[in-house]
This record gives sequence, C-alpha cells and structure tokens, in this order.
Amino acid sequence: MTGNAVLREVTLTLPMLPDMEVAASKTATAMAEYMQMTPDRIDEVRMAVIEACINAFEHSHAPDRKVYMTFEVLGGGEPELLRISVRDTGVGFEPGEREKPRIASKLKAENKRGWGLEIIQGLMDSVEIDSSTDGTTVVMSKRR
Amino acid sequence: MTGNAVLREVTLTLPMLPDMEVAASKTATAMAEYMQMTPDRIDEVRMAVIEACINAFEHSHAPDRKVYMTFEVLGGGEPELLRISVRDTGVGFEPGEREKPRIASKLKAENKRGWGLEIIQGLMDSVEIDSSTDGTTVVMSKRR
Amino acid sequence: MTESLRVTVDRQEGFAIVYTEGYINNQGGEEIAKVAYQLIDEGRKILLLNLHGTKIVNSIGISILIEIIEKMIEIDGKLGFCNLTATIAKTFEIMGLSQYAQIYPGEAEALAGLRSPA
Amino acid sequence: MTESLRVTVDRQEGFAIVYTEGYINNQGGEEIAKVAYQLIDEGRKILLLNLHGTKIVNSIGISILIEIIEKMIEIDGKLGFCNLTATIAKTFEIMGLSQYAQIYPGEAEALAGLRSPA
Ligand SMILES: Nc1ncnc2c1ncn2[C@@H]1O[C@H](COP(=O)(O)OP(=O)(O)O)[C@@H](O)[C@H]1O
Ligand SMILES: Nc1ncnc2c1ncn2[C@@H]1O[C@H](COP(=O)(O)OP(=O)(O)O)[C@@H](O)[C@H]1O
Repeated sequence: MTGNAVLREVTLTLPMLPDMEVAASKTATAMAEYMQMTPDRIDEVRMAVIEACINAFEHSHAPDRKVYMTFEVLGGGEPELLRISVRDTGVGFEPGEREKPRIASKLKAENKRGWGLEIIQGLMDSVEIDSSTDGTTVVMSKRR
Repeated sequence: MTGNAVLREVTLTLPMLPDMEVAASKTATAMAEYMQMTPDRIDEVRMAVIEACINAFEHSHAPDRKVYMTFEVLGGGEPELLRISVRDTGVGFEPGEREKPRIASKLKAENKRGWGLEIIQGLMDSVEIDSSTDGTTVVMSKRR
Repeated sequence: MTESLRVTVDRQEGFAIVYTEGYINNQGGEEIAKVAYQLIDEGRKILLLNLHGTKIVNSIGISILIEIIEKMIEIDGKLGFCNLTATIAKTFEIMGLSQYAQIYPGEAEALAGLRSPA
Repeated sequence: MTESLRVTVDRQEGFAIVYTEGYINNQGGEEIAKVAYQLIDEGRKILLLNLHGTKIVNSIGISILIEIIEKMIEIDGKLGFCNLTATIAKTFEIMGLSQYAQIYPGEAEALAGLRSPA
C-alpha cells in the first residue's frame, strides 16, 4: 500500500528572470536527496523542473512575473513520492492541442522548439497540466 | 557607489522538520552561485543559513511550524550583495541579553550549546535581529 | 550573471572536438553553434561534442544543437556526442536525437566510430 | 531520512583515526561521540578526526564535538582535526575550538603533530 500523507511541503516563489530556474532545480534536488532518491533520478527531476520553469517564464505572460512552486514529499511513513507543482498566473494554453514533436520534421522546420513538455513527460512518472485563462499549473511526480 | 536595487528576490517557506534546513542552504547556494560568489564564501552563507533555520526550528515554538525565508540579490546593475531573511512567528527572545559564548567556560559547563548566533555573525558581513513576542526575523547579508 | 558556458576546441586533422563546461541554455547553445559553424566553415565535416563538463541542459539549448545537426546533414558530415550524463542521454533518446547524431560513451569510442568510413 | 553520517575507524598502535562522511548534525555528532568514547574506553589517548567527507556541520553537531574535547582533556589525551573545509576551519576559529584541539591541514601533518611527545 502506498501511503499518500504529505510528509514535507516546501514552497518556493521565483521571479521570471534568467537563471532563476536553477534555484528551483536546487530546491528540487534538496527534497529528492532528503528522500534518498538515486542521483540519476534526482537529475531527471532537476531537468523536468528546469523545463517547467522556463515554460512559465517564456510562455505565460503572467503580469506578476512570478512562478509559484510547491515541493511535496509523500508517503506512508517512509518517503515514497516527490510531487512538484509549478504555477503561473499567465494566459494559459490548451495542452490537448499540443502536437507531439517529431525530430524528423523539426530538422526541416524553421522552429526547432517545442520539446519541453515532451521531456517533462519522459522524465517524470506522471504529469498533469491544468491551464486556463487564469494561468497554468503543472503538477509532476516521481517515485523514489 | 554600491547600488541597492533588488535584482532578484526568491521566497522559500519550510516546515520546521529535521533536515529541512538543508533545502534552505541549497536555495542560498543557488542565489550565491547566480551572483558568482566564490565557493568558500558560498559555503559560509550555507552554514549561516543552516544555523538560522535550526534556531527557528528549535527555539521559536512557532505555532504554524514554518520558517519564512527571502533571498535577495542586490546591486547597481551587477549583483553585489546577498541578503537573506529568516522569519518565524514564534515566541521571540532578547538578542541583547545573549551572552557571548566562551569556549573555556563551555568546556566545563553542562550545556555546551549557544554558538549559533556567534557563528552567523562570524560568517556573514552583517546580521540584524528583530525579535518580539510575535516572532523573530534574522536578516543577514554578505557581499559578493 | 551565472557563469556562462565555457567552450574549448581541439582541432585535429579532418575533425574537431568541442568540449563544454557548464549549463547549455539559450546562450550556451549559441556559444556551441558559433564554434561549430566556424569549424564547418574551416572545412571540417566531423565534429564531436564532448559534454563532459555539462551537468544541465535545457530544451532551448538542445534545439540549437538540432540546428547544428541539420547543418551537418546538409553538408553530409557527421556529428557525435560523448560523455553525456545519464539524464542528458535519456533526454536525447526521448527526443529521437540519437537517430540523427551518434551518441558514444567516451571519446575513444566516439573517434573510432566517427572516423570509420561507414 | 537524508543519508546519515558514515563514520569509519582506523585503529593503529596507540592512536586511531576517525573518518566522517556526510552532515555533522545532532545525530552525526552523536555517531562520532559513540565511536570516540569507545576508542577512549579501549585505552586510546590520541584521536584524529579526519572530516574529509564532511562538507556541512551545524552548531549542535559541533557542541557534541566539544564534549569529546572535554573528555580528552580529562584523560590527558590529544584530539586533532584534519581535512576541514575552509568554512568548518573558520567556524572552529570563531568558536575558539582551535585553542583546545589541534587543527591540521592533512593526515600526515596531523599524525606527526599528535604523536610528537610535546
Ligand atoms: N506555462 C505556460 N503558459 C502558457 N503556455 C504554455 C506554458 N507552457 C507551455 N505552453 C505552451 O505549450 C507550448 C509547448 O511547450 P513546450 O513543449 O515546453 O515547448 P517550447 O517551450 O519549446 O515551445 C509552448 O510553445 C506554449 O505555447
Ligand atoms: N528564532 C528564535 N526564536 C526564539 N529564540 C531564539 C531564536 N534564535 C535564537 N534564540 C535564543 O537565543 C539563544 C542563542 O541562540 P544560538 O546562539 O543560536 O545558540 P543555541 O541555538 O545553541 O542555543 C537560544 O538558546 C534561544 O534562547
């Protein structure tokens, strides 16, 4: 049985400014190390956090220019799951309408971007996106 | 002339639970690295942050069991100063009544503790403590 | 601020190795591209990117690497990567980059593979 | 959670070296003290704490180290430290610990210093 009590919760608020995604990735590292996640899995969390932050920085157009994050360690007794939420108060988007990027077409295309969400989904165990004209929240989880 | 505009501000809220001071120290590291502080000075900031957090954990008796931190990078154009504030909503204390710890007497004393604030003052460039029955805020700064 | 990517180049007969140290973000990717295009202009068709000193990348940086791959395909050259962290390798795999650029564990294997006529 | 301090001991004729790896907090300090008191019980009067693998400490951990120093003074023994990070060394300096325990850069200097009859 997987317990789902929140054992630890840390919140971080970042300005949407260059390099601030690195601060988020360090907080994620601290929480993942606390759970004794393996170094390779910690690295995957770090990369996913960076992508989620730069998406908010680049695409949200949030008027307050801030990203609101929570890092939660969940489990029944022992830490089992790291859940990270990345929220902005920007314009939102339709996650369902996103086309899966393909390297063959990107190689020929003018715009080679569009990989962030694909990478997040590939590196985390589960990803949920809630987006509206009030903003976007990406909640991503990884087991220990 | 030292500019004092806030170039970056990050806020972190931690639960008062074992090892959470390490998360704070990682956030401090990220901000200090962003400023390109030297590794030894970054390490000093880290240690001061750990001490300020465990003081709040141990002594504040804050009913919400949370520590509220801000990390600010200040400067005129270039980052010059890292200012870190560590706040709790606990019982407070009288910083002015604290006796300077002396190793000779601590060696004979039953209680060998009482070094945290001394260490913070020794490692940071400036430290201000504001404490009342509404809680305690320690603001500590270090130049790049 | 934040220390910018350091890029160093080892020019050899017919090929070149580009070493990176630091974060491959927007600017980091641009730095690498500048160096790569210069090497291509010098007539080199075999490039090895040794990312030994890079622990983090972001997708903006990687999309600039895709531009370099496109260029290499155009000139019928070869681009290889080596010394990737497990996460960077996994990310390249997720993106399918490994179909268009060779990924090698270390430099020796990379040079053997890239310089073979196949 | 968070990995706990690893402590290993190298017992030598007349002295012992204690190696630490990890965070010297409350529990970490207790771990070191347990090992140190055992070595003292075995009759050893010269102890070297090699903190090569410790990058962070807190004042609760250090106050437990002060208890070990007190014990060593009682038995007329010697306690030395080596391989401290610059910040840990500075912290020991701030606290005045260096008046009661010898601080050496590396193990060789420490062993030479601690074993000299002075
Ligand atoms: N936080 C966000 N706010 C608004 N739009 C977003 C956000 N995150 C992603 N998007 C939209 O989804 C698209 C795909 O994002 P992503 O896969 O990360 O690739 P990229 O950032 O390279 O475009 C973006 O181009 C943007 O239109
Ligand atoms: N955040 C705080 N809230 C309440 N009291 C505090 C706080 N920080 C420090 N103190 C008081 O100041 C004293 C000295 O603190 P410090 O120098 O850090 O040593 P120590 O934590 O080892 O006692 C503490 O024992 C406590 O009484």
